[in-house]
Amino acid sequence: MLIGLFNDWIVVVLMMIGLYIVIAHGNLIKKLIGLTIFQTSVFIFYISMANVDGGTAPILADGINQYSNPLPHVLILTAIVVGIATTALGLSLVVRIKESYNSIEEEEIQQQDNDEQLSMNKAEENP
Amino acid sequence: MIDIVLLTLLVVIAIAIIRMKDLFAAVMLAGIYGLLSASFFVAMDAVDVAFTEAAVGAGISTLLMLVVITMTGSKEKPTRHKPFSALFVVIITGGLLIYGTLDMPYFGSADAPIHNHTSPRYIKDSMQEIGIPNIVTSVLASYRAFDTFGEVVVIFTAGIGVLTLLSVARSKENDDKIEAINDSMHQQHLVIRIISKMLIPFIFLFALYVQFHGDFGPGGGFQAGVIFASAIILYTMLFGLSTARKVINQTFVQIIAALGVLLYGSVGIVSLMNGGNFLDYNVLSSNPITGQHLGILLIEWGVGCTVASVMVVIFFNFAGRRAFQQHKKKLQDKESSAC
Amino acid sequence: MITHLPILQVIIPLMAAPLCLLLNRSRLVWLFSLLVSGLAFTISVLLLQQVMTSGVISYELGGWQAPWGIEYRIDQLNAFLLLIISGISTVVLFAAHTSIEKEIPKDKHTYFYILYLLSLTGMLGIVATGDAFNVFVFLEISSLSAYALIAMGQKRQALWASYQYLIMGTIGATFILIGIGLMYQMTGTLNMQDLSQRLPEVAQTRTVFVSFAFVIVGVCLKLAMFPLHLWLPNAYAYAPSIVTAFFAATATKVAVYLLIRFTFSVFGLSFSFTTIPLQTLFMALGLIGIFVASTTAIYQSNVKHLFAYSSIAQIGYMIVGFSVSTVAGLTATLLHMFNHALMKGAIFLALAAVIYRIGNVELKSFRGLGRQMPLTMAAIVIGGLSLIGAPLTVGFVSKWYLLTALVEQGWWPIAVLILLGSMLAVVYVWRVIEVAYFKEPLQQNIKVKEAPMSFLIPIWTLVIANIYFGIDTRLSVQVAQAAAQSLFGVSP
Amino acid sequence: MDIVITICSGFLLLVGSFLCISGGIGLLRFPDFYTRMHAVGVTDTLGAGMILVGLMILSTDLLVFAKLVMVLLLTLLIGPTTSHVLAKAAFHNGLLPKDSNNLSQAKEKENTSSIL
Repeated sequence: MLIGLFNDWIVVVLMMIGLYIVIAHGNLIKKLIGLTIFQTSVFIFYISMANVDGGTAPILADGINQYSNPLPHVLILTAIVVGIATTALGLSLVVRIKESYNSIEEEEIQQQDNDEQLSMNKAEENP
Repeated sequence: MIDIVLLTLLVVIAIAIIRMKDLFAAVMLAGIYGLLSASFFVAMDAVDVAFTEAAVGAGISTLLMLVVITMTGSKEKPTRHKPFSALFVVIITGGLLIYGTLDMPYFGSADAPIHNHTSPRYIKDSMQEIGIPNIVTSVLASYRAFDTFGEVVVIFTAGIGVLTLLSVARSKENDDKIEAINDSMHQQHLVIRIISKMLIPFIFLFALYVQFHGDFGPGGGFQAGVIFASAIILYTMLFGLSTARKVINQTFVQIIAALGVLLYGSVGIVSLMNGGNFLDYNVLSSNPITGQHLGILLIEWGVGCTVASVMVVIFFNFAGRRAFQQHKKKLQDKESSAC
Repeated sequence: MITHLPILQVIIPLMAAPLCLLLNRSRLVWLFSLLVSGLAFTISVLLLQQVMTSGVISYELGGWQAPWGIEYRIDQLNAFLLLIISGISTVVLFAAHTSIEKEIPKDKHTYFYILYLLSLTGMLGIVATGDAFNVFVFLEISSLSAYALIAMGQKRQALWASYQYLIMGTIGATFILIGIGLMYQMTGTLNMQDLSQRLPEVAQTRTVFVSFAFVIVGVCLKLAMFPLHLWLPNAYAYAPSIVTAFFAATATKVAVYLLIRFTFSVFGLSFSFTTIPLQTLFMALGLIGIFVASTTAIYQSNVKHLFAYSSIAQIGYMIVGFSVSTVAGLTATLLHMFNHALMKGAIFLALAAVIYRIGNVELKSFRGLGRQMPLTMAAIVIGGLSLIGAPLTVGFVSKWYLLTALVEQGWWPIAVLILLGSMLAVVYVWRVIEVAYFKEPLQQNIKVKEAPMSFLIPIWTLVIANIYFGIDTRLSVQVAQAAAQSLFGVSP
Repeated sequence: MDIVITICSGFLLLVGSFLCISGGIGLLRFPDFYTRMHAVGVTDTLGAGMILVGLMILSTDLLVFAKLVMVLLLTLLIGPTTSHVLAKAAFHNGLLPKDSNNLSQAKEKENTSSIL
């Protein structure tokens, strides 16, 4: 069991490191890095389940009859593209946030929003 | 054995990323993470995926992050609150996943359900049904062509999204100024400019090779598109955005992106017209195998067009925003000094 | 062409999106998108008709047989959802041209329509497909376009809300991806129909349990179910008004659909509700969601925020109906999806009209609007009554069905709680009405005129639908009931 | 004949691997950025080159051979260029070699290097 599932366990650890970075870090770019790691680890998980002992790459050739499962490869090709699309969009949001808040730290942005809200409420109380 | 070594290295890198306060280093490590996972994919026989991950995870995404860091600054501030809640969520999720792995088929075992239900048909019959040796391409471009269509649309969406967020109206004057800075940098970049000029044609050639060789070996429209775009991006980085925009009109690139999606869809529409289902290539020609070949060729071409042009558009807009910010800052500095 | 309707439903808006980029003239693109959306609506009507008369439609993409290729599978539930989405999209789009003129810079108009169409495509694709991985792909199309659309809002908070949504949404989607991966590993298939046949064999394994947990958590993140709702209020409040109207009426419905599809069809009723205490958990979360969100709504000073929290509360009602897990309960949920789309569509469109005229939707600027914009405010009032569940509106119908379902099970206390939750809705709706009708108008609001026709027509279309389907419930109830029965495997 | 080929390629592969490893050790042990880069840049180009040549000798397929030649040419072109760019970027951003006590001397060097 140890050998059979060892890979999967490491992959779980990798996923969780990614997820941890996303949740625990306040820097917006760091969060996106964490997201990339999280997604990449899921890709690793998919690809390792496609593997067959003694198999080769799924490109048909004479004299080979054991191939890895091609379907997860296809799924992950799609997922990688989705991943880069998300990263690109997230990064462009970060650029705009930096322009308008002059910060890329979650706490500072939240603080600015709260301050704005407070000053608006105050203006409401004494018109 | 090699897979365990690679996985361990990945864990080391991931932990290093957590601890790294310098974003530049974190981004580079993330790039290395991408490259190492690509190596892992090779070890797992997933050559197509490895190719893509190397181009995307280690290439484009690192590049985009680096561009963004030049705009946002590269120091991460320490968070004040203690990350216990995050740790809690992560431990619960991870524990659940570990619990779930306990009943999973063992790594590499050939009698796991995934190797015995749908995939045997892909492996055994794809040669008769589609007629190309690369099974991944067969599945990607024919059996599950609609997923790939979705993928192209995702990348198109991202391109449009970046355009809405970052595009700035260009002014002639602005361009000229940037160009002036650009020329002054010429001497500094002399060596690398010459080398890149030599290389860029070969990169294009390689992209075309990957595009059309995807039926027989690893490769295909997506990888080719990324490589094609990377050549243009390299040119842009070395010769400046305004020069690159003179060579490649951005509106034109956007139209190519749209046309790529349309080409893919049109193949489907044509098969509807010919009496088949959507994306059924068999009806594209009198001989089903020829039809499959034709269909796959066309849609891969569509994928390549869209991916390459969207990547270029994304990079142009990031770089354009950067130039715009610098320009604005200069104007502000001038104003304040005038006061 | 009639056999190709399922794919045309998705492919027409999809292909239209890149075409918009080629047209690139604001007015032209708007007309074109409207036409496309209308066409999608027509197709969904035809599909619903076809499904109601001749049963499930299966469409094999690329001509490949189901577990190997991707299959589109339209049953009553899908057709119903397709109708809601494309219908609301068309109505909302009607007002888009006027609304975005004020809210979005001119050079971004084309991008707006492209993203809108892509978002529509994504939602239609999620609903129409019968393949688990294809769900993920289309989910990402709709999410990515949603992030970009929300970020188009005027205030800088829109960017921050969009970023938060992006993070949460991607985590959710990745969770779904993990869940699908585990499912695939245990069964070797991605087709939902095939999964539902092969999952029972391995239902006892821990892996399947975990895959279920991941899919559900992922979907609930997208659904903004309490306590995973934190991204929703800001995303709705700061998005351009048209986008809010569209998403509030459709996006959460798609997520509820996914929840129903995965629990009922893929994992199967006996697994979802017997093996796992999902019923109790969801019932509790749904009820807490109703109360917490409704109470928070009462204290909002921004009307868009207020109704965004109300949306979370309404999701609570759908979850409660869902977790009754009887035909009657599910019918109530489906009805409420339909009705909620009508009322929130009307309310948020009316708010878009208010923004068009006075520039913001702070509660204090509503003073006296009842006289200034009588038709718009009347729409908000009727929509609000519908939210509360007043008789003669659609809200009453779905609440009625929900209560009947609860009473049928003998769950009186929960029925009482639901009624109490509706009382909270009275409070927050009353706050808006009070300010609008019983306060002196602000100085700067005196010259405000009624909203233009391009707003009033879609708003009142939805309002009239609110009343019509509140009185003549035959159509909606019949379809919802048929869908619920087919999910339970009961023949009507 | 076969044995000669095997021995030759084995020898080349070994030397190549040794060079790569020594590059790695240099990266860890050398005192500052420039010497480290030197270790990696020089040994890697040669190390990778040796390995590639070793593989070329082994290859029986002409296509594989041609591909390896391409890879070799690219490494020979790109390796030195990247080292050059890296060193230049470091120097440009004010990173000085560890032993350069004389700042003015270094500045002078910068002026001359920008002409290169």
